[in-house]
Amino acid sequence: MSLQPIKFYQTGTFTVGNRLLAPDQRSVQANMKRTNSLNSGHRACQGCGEALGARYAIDAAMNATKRQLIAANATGCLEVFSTPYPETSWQIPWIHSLFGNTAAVATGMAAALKVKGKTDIRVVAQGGDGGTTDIGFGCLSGMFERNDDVLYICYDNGGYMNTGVQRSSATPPAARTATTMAVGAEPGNVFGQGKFVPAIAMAHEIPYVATATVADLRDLEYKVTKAMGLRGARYIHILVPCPLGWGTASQDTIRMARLAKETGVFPVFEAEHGEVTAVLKIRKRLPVEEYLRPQKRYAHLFGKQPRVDTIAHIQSLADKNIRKYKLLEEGIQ
Amino acid sequence: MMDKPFAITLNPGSSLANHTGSWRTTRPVYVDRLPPCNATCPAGENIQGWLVHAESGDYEKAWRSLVENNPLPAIMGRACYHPCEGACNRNRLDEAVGINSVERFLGDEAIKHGWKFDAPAKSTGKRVLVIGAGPAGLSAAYHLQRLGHQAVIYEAAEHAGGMMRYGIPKYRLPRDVIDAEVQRILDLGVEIHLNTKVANLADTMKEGFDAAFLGVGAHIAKRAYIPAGDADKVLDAVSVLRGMEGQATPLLGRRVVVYGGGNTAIDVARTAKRLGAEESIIVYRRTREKMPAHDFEVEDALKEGVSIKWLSTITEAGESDIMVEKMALDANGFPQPTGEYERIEADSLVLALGQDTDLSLLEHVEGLVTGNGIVQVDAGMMTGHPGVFAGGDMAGTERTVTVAVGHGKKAARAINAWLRGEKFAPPPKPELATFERLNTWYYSDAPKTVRPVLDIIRRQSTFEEVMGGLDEGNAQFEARRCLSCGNCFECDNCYGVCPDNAVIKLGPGNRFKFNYDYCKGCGMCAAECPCGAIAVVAEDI
Amino acid sequence: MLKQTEGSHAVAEAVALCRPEVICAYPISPQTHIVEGIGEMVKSGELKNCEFLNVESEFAAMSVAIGSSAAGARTYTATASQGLLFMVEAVYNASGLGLPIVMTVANRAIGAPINIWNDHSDSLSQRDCGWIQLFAETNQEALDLHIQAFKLAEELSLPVMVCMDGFILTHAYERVDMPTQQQVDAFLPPYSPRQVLDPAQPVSIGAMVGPEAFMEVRYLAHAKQMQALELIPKMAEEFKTVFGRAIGGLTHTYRGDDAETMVIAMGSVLGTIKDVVDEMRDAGHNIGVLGITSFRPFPLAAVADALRHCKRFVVLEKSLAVGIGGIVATNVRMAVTGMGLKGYTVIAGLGGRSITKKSLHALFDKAGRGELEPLTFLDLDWNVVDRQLERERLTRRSGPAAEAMLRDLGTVASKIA
Amino acid sequence: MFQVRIHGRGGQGVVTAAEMLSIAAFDEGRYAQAFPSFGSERTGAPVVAFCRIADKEIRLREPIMEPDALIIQDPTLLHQVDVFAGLKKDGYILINTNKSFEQLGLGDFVRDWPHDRLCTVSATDLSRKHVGRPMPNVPLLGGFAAVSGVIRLESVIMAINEKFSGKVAAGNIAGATEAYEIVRAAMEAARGEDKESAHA
Repeated sequence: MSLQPIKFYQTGTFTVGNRLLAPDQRSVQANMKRTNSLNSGHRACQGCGEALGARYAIDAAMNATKRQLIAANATGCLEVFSTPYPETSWQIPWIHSLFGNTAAVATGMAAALKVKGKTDIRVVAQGGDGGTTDIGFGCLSGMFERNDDVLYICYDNGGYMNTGVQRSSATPPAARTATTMAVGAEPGNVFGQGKFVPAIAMAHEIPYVATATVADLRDLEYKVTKAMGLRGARYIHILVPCPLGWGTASQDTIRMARLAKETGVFPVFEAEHGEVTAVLKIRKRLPVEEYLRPQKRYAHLFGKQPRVDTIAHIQSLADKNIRKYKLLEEGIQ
Repeated sequence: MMDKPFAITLNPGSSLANHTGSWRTTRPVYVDRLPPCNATCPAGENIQGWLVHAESGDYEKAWRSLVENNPLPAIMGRACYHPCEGACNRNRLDEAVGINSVERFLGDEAIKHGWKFDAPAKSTGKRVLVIGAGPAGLSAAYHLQRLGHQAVIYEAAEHAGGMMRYGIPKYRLPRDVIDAEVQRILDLGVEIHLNTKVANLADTMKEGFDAAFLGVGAHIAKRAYIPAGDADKVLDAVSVLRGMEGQATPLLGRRVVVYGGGNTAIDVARTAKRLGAEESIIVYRRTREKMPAHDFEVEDALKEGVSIKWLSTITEAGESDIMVEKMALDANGFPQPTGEYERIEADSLVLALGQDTDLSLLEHVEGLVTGNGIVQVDAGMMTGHPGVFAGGDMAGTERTVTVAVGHGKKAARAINAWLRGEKFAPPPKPELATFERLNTWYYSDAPKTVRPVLDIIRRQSTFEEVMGGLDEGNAQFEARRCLSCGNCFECDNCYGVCPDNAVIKLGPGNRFKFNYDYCKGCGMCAAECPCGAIAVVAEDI
Repeated sequence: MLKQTEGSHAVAEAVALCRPEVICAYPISPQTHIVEGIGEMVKSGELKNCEFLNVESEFAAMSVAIGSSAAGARTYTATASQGLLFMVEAVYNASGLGLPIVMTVANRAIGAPINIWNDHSDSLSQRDCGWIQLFAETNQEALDLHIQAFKLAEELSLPVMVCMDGFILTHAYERVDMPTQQQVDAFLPPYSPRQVLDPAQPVSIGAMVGPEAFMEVRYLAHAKQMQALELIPKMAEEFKTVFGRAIGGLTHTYRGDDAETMVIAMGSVLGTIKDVVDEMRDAGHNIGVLGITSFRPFPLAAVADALRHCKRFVVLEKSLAVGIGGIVATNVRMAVTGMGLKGYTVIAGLGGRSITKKSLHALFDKAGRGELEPLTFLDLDWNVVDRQLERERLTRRSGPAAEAMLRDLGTVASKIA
Repeated sequence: MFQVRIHGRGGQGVVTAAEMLSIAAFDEGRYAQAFPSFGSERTGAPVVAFCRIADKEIRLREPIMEPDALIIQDPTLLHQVDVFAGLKKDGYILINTNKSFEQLGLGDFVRDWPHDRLCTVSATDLSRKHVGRPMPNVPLLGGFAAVSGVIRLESVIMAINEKFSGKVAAGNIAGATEAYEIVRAAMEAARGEDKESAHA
């Protein structure tokens, strides 16, 4: 699996780095001369998980490709906060076209590089969950189906945060958004709706699909690095908590991502050609309540009459993930 | 650069022009908090400080850092009851870091490689009298010498070490270890006069000393009245243990009864076993919970076949037996006589009821105050008589080697100040690094290393050291279990988790600094710092 | 080299001669034959160094084109009708980013009701999208305009639409003079992008621009089109020297010098109009023709100049600005503001309705007599329209209009034209 | 300018026939314009294709409403579509059938038509015989060459070789040639009749 066994008992592979680790065991982010692909001065909110995830992913990709990297970016927070005229935070060649066409733009970029014989230059496409799972889904599926040589990275914060926190098809059940308000008999987002795009990506049987969170940096970097080592269509879905949309404290961003993984709410795994090949095990299993309670978007579950039924429902979904992806026991068949 | 279409196309990384630091309402700052181990160490060791070097395998550096505060690591690594491990935050994760074992490893390494102390500061020409070569005296002498004063030790016994030699059995503290660490102190230039008892302090001071430190210890056994038919069957723990150092080992017989509940009682009982006693019985008037002796010592004793009679007092010692009265705890948990008696066969009875200090040398020292057997001292260990300081068993109620070493250090610094005509002020203690301040997710699970232990049979017959040491491998493992509470150990988390790249990495050993031009004050660095070395403070706006 | 071939195939060959590097294909009539042709050339190896992508929609087609053009590849695609509308967001984006993509629009009507036949509603719906729009009168012009389009696009960093009448040209077999590779290479240099995604020179393209600069950005787009007004005639000249054909330019007049009546139109209908005009000239009418090749940028000056001697003009267009009338006509009127000319708008040939010489004769006679309505719908079947309007007046639930009118007409199959 | 209108059904190669006719004319150095009556052609649906042949550039884009010649690939259309609409007086009519004009019920319509402008040939049978499937379009072109003399058989053969190759080309050439011969023979016979009736 993704974590190389490191004979270092103090913090193992959990911290970003450590002065005592051998260089080959250090993370890209630990490097004094890391590329900071997403530079300081961007206008993301305090504690933005997407800003963090994007730098993690693109730095890793730049490292893996020796900086021979160009990117296409969907409309959304990432695009808006990173390139407000007259400044940009990006260090790599970067293009923003539209909300719904990023995968296709990347396909075009890859085609151009191929015809020009510059296949050493690699292409990444990135977008939020809205631009990926909703409006950009057609182009994404086309890119997958043609197996174009693109790594698509989705930064999933479970909603349209840029436009003021509306519901997307990646918004989790019961979560409050501006279009699924916490009112009525079944407050928040509806159960039984939405889609898990990594599974749909797997159905295209593309070479590589992976999920990750900003709480497991080394796992994330490992997956991006692995993806850049492959050709064809690749997809990485990264959970990036949004303090604004989730109603969490700015310093809790990584903690929330960690809780999502440790509760089983968000399964972290790898799949190759449609088959799950590895999962990142839960280290200290926790009930979903631990994850839900700190988020204001779930505040309605913890009012005067706590919605025990709803919480139980969410728990059952997490349990299903744990069963389905074998997040607890050792090794998978 | 290509000529770029206006506005639509921008130069890379140009957002540096946008100083987002202005958004900040709170700011992170790096701090060093006081780890609980350091906070509780009687010798005032900077434990986390020297573990850091052990983690990176630089054992000499670790040792040198250690002896800044304590010149006797090899002894400490054996004789210390390590309250640090009790306070260790790692207890809440799995088990405390084996600080004591690493300390011993470093001490033994130093002896093995013959490491010497750093040379003293240039001589001040002052001479300080140190009475007693026990842990307090040795510690005081060592620190005084390093501060540039000439320390002169007067020791009544024929060997240096005090209670470490005459109170702690070999199987816990081999004598060559004591010799080695004492010698290293002497090599620093400390003078020592053995077999030299100071009868009268005032007179001795006249030999040209600018100050004095008293560390004579507590060598007089407390007695309790027990009607005894045959007095020579009744011995005291102090003389028994001291006797172990002489030519003729004390004759205790086949059945030995020890009266008392302290660590000394345990030492005697275990010694008796090793001397060949078939039965070694401790009689104690209260319960195990109430027993002052450390539980792990009791455990060892029981393992070695020592038996203990709880809630029992000795009322009479006869020819070949003693009379024991059963006790019962009253409502307040105090033992009360029950009038129920039992007779136990015994060839000898050893009383281990505590010790007193011989304060005779202090007569006619004006201003010096004594009370319930100990010398009264101020915060700087100075007695009522200016220039006369005291420490160790004679100046405290908590009588351990480690406390004594701590007293020695404290006194030495106070003496140094006093000699310079200053008042000694201990440096302010930083805030405590509590468990709540840690983010323990980041520490990988690593259970404590088990030290090799001598097998029971040999423990019942020989005085070989019971507890083995660590080898380099597991010493480093153990050191690396340290959570580095409250002190940055350069895990790069703050550097990595900042969404605004507002943390500047300064390179190995130099830690990090914040770039407040871009820090938005989200506080993620503080939240994700494993060891709680970042504080978040409000900006005044 | 002369050959008798289908318009679509001629365009496919011409595009191939331009050495395109990325081509995105999504099928829609009547454009389909073009990309089929190129696709075959790529697969057979006849066209080298070219990536041919079968995409999942027109929206993707234009988006892929945006990506490949931004990454420095000469990029081409083709579409029509609903397809053009489906890619509109990306169409605007391509011009906004200044990407020199060339796209054929095989002009076709827009539904509902769905109609696959020819008119100009599709490309004219995109008149403000920032692309250059060139209209071809013949298949020869269609293929030559593609060669010019690549050069024009790349010099200005602007995308170009080459518009040709669906079926009427795309499916017509006629004589074309196919240039040689040498000629095309001599005319069209390799693509050197103004801005490109290159790790050696990183830039961010497509930044968000606020009120502080957006006006300027839009003005610059306009300025570029004004530059095109200069460049298009120059390019036609240059083209003539290499290929020996007078093709392209902003406008073409035919027998217009002494004309009292000028007929203005775009695309293939100009041929029929010219035949009619010849016959009317023979009958002694002073009538001439102005063909508009460049609809965007719109050549206000050239149009005004062409009309300066006439008394009246008739704009015959295959498009309808519902609620006002003509689209081309409105632009022409803008050009002749203050010239005191009588102007007539004629909407003709919508959805493939044949424009016949017979109807044109009648129309132009009427115009010459000054009896034409300001807005005329050529060959409109008033019976059908009136009956339907009546139906709708009488019953609320009058049913679908198109089907009802078809019933009134009887079976279409029996009609030849 | 000579204008030909071809009627048939989707799948009978109506459009191809028009295209080939234009190619044949082009090969003779003339201008030609071929185009279908557009629509979403489905197999079996009535289809019309057009071909103009001239000695100067053809600019006209309207459908052919007054043809100089009609080629009817499917006689069943006669009663479904107004195939003769606009046909010029004395225009050529070539029908794919093994029946006569009378048998097709066109006796009255062509009563005073010059016989050498009227012609039937069972092109479907010929294509079955030479190509192995019922594709009457190419043999009819051979027939058209014979009846109209607007294009030469050689040109038709050249066009066939441009559109097809191998066995299909050979078969079509054979079919077209046989049709040409049949029609030429019939035409000579017809002219004979006309002369006789002239004397009488």
